Amino acid sequence: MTEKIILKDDFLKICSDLLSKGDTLLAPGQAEYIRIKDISEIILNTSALPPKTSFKSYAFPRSEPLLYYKRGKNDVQIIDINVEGKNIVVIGAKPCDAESLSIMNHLFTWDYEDEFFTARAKHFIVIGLMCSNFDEYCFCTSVGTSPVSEKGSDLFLIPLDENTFAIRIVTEKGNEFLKPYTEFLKDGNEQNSAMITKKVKFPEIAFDKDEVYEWLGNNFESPKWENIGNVCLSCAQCAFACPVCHCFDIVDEDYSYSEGRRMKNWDGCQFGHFTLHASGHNPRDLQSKRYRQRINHKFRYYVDRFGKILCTGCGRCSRGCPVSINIKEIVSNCKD
Amino acid sequence: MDKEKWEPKIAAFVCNWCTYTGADLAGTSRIKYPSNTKLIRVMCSGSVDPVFILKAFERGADGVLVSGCHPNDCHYNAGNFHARRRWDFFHKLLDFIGIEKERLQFSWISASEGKKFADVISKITKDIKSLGPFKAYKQMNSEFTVNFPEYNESSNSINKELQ
Amino acid sequence: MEVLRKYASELLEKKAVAAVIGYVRVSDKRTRPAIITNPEDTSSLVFDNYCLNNLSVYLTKARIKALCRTSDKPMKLAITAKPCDVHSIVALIQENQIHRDDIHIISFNCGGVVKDFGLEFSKETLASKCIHCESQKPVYFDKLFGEEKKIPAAEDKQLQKINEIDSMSTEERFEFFKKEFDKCIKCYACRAVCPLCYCQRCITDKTIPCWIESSSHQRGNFSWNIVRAFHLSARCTGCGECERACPMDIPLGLINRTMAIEAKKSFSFVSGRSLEIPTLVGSFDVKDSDELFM
Amino acid sequence: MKIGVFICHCGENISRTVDCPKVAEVCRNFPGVEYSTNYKYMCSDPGQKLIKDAVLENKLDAIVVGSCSPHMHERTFRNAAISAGINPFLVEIANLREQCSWVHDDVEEATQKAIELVRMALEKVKRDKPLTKIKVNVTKRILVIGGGIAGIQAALDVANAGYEVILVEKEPSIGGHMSQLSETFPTLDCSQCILTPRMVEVYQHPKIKLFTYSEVVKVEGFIGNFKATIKKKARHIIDDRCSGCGLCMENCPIKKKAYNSFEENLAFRPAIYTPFPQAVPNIPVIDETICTHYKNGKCGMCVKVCDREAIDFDQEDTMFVADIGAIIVATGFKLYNIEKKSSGSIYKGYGEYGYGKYRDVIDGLQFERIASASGPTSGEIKRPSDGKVPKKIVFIQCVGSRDESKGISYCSKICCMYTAKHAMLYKHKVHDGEAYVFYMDIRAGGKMYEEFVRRAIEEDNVKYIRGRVSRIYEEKGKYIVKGEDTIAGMPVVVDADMVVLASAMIPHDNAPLLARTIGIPYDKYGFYNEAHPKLRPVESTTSGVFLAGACQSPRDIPDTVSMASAAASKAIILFSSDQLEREPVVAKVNEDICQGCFYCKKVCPFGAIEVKDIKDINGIVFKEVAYINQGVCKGCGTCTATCLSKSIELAGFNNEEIFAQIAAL
Repeated sequence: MTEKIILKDDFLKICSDLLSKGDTLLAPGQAEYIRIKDISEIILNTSALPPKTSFKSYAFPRSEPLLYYKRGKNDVQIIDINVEGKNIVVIGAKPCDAESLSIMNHLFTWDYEDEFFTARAKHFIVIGLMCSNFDEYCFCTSVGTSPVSEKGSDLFLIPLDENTFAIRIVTEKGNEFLKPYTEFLKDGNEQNSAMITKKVKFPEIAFDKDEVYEWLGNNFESPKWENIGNVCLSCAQCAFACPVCHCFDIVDEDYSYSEGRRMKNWDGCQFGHFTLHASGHNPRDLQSKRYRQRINHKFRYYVDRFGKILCTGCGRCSRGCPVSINIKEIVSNCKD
Repeated sequence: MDKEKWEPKIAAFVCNWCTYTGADLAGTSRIKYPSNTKLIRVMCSGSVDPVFILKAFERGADGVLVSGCHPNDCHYNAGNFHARRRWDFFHKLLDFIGIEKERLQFSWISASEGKKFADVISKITKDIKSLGPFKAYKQMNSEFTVNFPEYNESSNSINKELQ
Repeated sequence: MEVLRKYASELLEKKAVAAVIGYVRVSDKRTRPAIITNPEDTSSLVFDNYCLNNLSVYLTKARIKALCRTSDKPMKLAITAKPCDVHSIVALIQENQIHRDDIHIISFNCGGVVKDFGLEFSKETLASKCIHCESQKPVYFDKLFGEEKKIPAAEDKQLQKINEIDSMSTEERFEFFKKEFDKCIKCYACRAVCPLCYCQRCITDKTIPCWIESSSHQRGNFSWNIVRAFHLSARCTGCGECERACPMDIPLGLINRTMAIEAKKSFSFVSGRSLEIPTLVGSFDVKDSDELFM
Repeated sequence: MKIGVFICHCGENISRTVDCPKVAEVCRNFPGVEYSTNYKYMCSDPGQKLIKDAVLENKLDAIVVGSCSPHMHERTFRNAAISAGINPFLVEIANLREQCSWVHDDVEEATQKAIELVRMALEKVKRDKPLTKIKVNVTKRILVIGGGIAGIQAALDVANAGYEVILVEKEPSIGGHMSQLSETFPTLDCSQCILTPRMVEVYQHPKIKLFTYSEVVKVEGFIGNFKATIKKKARHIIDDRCSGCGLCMENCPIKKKAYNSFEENLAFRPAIYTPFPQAVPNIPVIDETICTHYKNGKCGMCVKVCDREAIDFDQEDTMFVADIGAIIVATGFKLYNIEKKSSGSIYKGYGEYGYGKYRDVIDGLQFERIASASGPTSGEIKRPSDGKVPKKIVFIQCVGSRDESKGISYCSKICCMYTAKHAMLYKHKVHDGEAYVFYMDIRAGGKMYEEFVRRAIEEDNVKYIRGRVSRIYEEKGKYIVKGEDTIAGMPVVVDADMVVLASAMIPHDNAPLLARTIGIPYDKYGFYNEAHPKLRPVESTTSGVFLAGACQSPRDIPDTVSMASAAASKAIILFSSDQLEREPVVAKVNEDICQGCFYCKKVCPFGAIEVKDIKDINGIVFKEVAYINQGVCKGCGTCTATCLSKSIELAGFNNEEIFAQIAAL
């Protein structure tokens, strides 16, 4: 890992160059990662809380067509869709969002490669930005990441003062990305930025993820699930806001008597119909079972399968929950 | 779209007992009217769901007519009264959301009003023609138009969004 | 507060009710709904300006209804409800989702609530439903707590916005709502928190035929939001939970309120105000306006 | 699915503007179309054979016919489908004649529209489900509510056709208003004389079970399968012991505590009484409200004189439940209560006429009793106040009727005739008397009706004055009637000895209650609504419930009797087969997803929707859902559009089919 130093103005010059090249630039806004049209929209603010949604929708859109079809007299004509990835640069990704694509990547490649995701994901350049603020919902430290974690970022920014950033080159992709702009870079010293990162206040570790893993394995039938299930309204807002939730539903949409298309849409495991079988049987018929599934999936099953926790600790699900369910509190309670 | 050549597409949901029969009477009386409107027969104007109308817009209709028996003449006594309340709200809602009022029209046409049927169809056709194509919905629909058999890459809006 | 806790605990101890649906404090400016079955747990019950959830949404949940049947004798459910929440309860009773005899309404003289969690209660942060609240006293209750309070007067920004939209041209209105609906991610949080969206299978979950496209593209978003608003018109009691729950901040309250204004204007009807007045949906008057019809 | 498309030229009617061969050709290439052809006359025998052969040869599953309106030939093509072995509901008609060729000129345009219409029909037929006609068993027993002339006539007609009848009358005797009348217009024959034999016939008919002093309190079920609960009020007389000797009435010490309502309150009756001597059945009832026994347990005079021990003071109301197949409602009318001015009522009353204040200002029915030979004056015209013979009498028509300011906008239809009759009867009995009639119009439509009125005016010298009366007041024993003669254009004042008001006919107070019990609609006055004002005048909109007489609207006796017979014949038609067959276009609930909000129940115009309990394994109700009674549903589909969770589908017009048509627009 090498560290360089870049002036903020120079960094913005890079951004405006990218814009002129036609790349898509994303930066955190109030509610979501907004697509930058003008570099003045880029505010590299370390103290902002994560926006309400992450940038996962740019790799895994909330709705996308998989194919088009047309019914003929005796046949069905199909047109495939080739996703042509174009560069997407995320500027100032929160550390808790930066890792999201790499976590989701496991799911989308483990047996069948979902080219709709991968074609886009591989064109992502994630420029992370250190985070200096947290609220009662943040718990990145509990899931193995932190406000200064470079995980998932290709480049990572740490503000040294108002006008200068230390820029850490985390991946080869990041290195390649910076190559045309070496003129703006000065050599940096890791110790300088480490001085800054050390001062950053971390959210307290709320739970031990390994203990939680153990407990979940032994407490499938715990009455705790029922207590949460009674209060939860099954709205799945949590899943839609989550940077790593990746469930989707495939539906065919007709748009005339003979033509239509197959859509891949976001889905959420908290919906009552998520697991409804064609037979009418629903193995997760109660909200308690669905909530149990959500926690188990994030903190046990995904770990079993891919070795990673399916959670970045961003706290969005709790911040937006209409009935104030706090996942941090619930997972912390996953102990005897 | 060539405005000269453009012809509106209008869907009419009509009740079996009054308006459909009225339309038949217009035919029997050989009263001419524009051919843009196609009728979908339902049993009662009370059975027309607002979603039918949204669907018609989604499927490219430029205008929709809902027509039933006059108040007090409903074959089922009260179906049209319930319909009337429903449309009052739905029309107001669509208007608030910004859909031109003339896109969705209502009428009472009895089985003996062949002339009125032809007049209403002529009027709605004229109204819709003067409004032009239903751009608001057509725009939303444009992302669905794929040219078969040649596939047109640019029609994939999500791709467009990303590019 | 103490009287509420004592009362709730007595109800549970006497086995007069199977559960108390109430609010418990989570943090300084945040409460959480709780379904309390154990008398000891009533000590955490609260009621104040931060109790902004409409708890009547829980009354239709099968799980919670089932609580009442756990013992031999069917028991009642107690619910703490703000006067505006009582309106939702009235609507639910009228729509046969609950029976008046099956619930025990613990209500309060209300002084308004904040619009969202985490905000300090003040004139500026007052929920928009409270700004134009005309019923600080519940229309029905079994127990009433608290003294009459005054809701701080504040500007009715929602109404101003409605008037502003009304004065726009059709195209401008369409553009406005297109922009708003575009944000919709179809998470259906608006549906989940709505006490009157109690269908076990929502129209949008029906695929044969497909009523509303479940994709969250423009068209699907339009359909969903129009149909949601239509299904609630003349039924919505204006609790504003949908707008609060929406993670994308779509101003659903604007549409709901417009339809409520329409119901009042055309039919002098306000939903959920009285058990005696028949619901607007499902009834008609031969004298209804014929204005729309050619 | 293999579909056949058949395009009809209808001679030249369609082919003149629609290029039929082209339509058939284009349609051949639509998905699902196996066979497509065109022919000159599809509805002709060869045309139908063509369809049948094509179906058999190509093994078609469904057909679309592009022809005239489905209202013309849908049945024809459905029958053709049946003969070819296809379910008749897998036939769709594209209306190419009335809604295409006849209304458009341009061939290209019409052809294009025709193709689109066929395409829509094709998309629908693909989603059509085979349906079978619904069969409902019929209980061949009828309930007739009301024992006036309408109910009597209907009961006798149905009974004479061989079916069982249950006749329910709320009064102690059948006979209704007709039994109160003295003579009837326009023949002036004695009302009692023509009615009494009918009443006796009812009583003695082996097929008629008579419930007097009884009320229908509950009706459940649907056409062919109603269940009615009848409350038989306690008479305190054991029916089968009473011989009708009348000794009890003669000996009852209470003579003047209650008016006889049969005599329109012009006479008194004892506590144990029959309404009139010819009552059927001739069994008295005891009026608990005035009988001394119920006050202090004493008296018992009737028990002492009754040698058949028929008196039973402890008798209680009894309930009967009967299975019936049809109902005839013949509950009749009452007269507008002129004196009352209750604020809640739509009827505003006529305080200015002094009815109720002046004893000699009476209504039409009271005059009938005064004129009746069996009435309180034995047929002599005497004033109720002092028994003097009135020398000057004023009749006022349209008291209540046609007067919206008093609450009624309709014409009561019979008043012109009965006023003429009253005036005539008066003149016949008081030869030197003067009779004045204030009228608005004379409405004497009917056989011999106009002649009857002319006779009153011309032969009997009744003075008809066109105009309204503004006020009546008493002065020196005379009633001063202030009115206006609109023809002469001047005010008129008559100092009458007696005034008879022809008050309007209105429904009974509890008519709406009974309507709700049975489940039939009524208008704002309480008159029951017919299914169609012209074509189905004796049917209510509820299948299996028929209407007869003045409960539907004001009627005279001949109209009432013909309506009763018509209703009876409708019931007999219903009973002529063991099972009812009806079109399967009915709504059905998906109980899995029905949320039980019952908006459907609220909007159903026919009361076809019931509450059904869904129980768990332990028999505990955990859900209420809507259930649609297929016998009652008429298939309007209002419920389907009202249902928020879309749990109701209308067979034959289900949502999938409609969406498919929209998609093919």
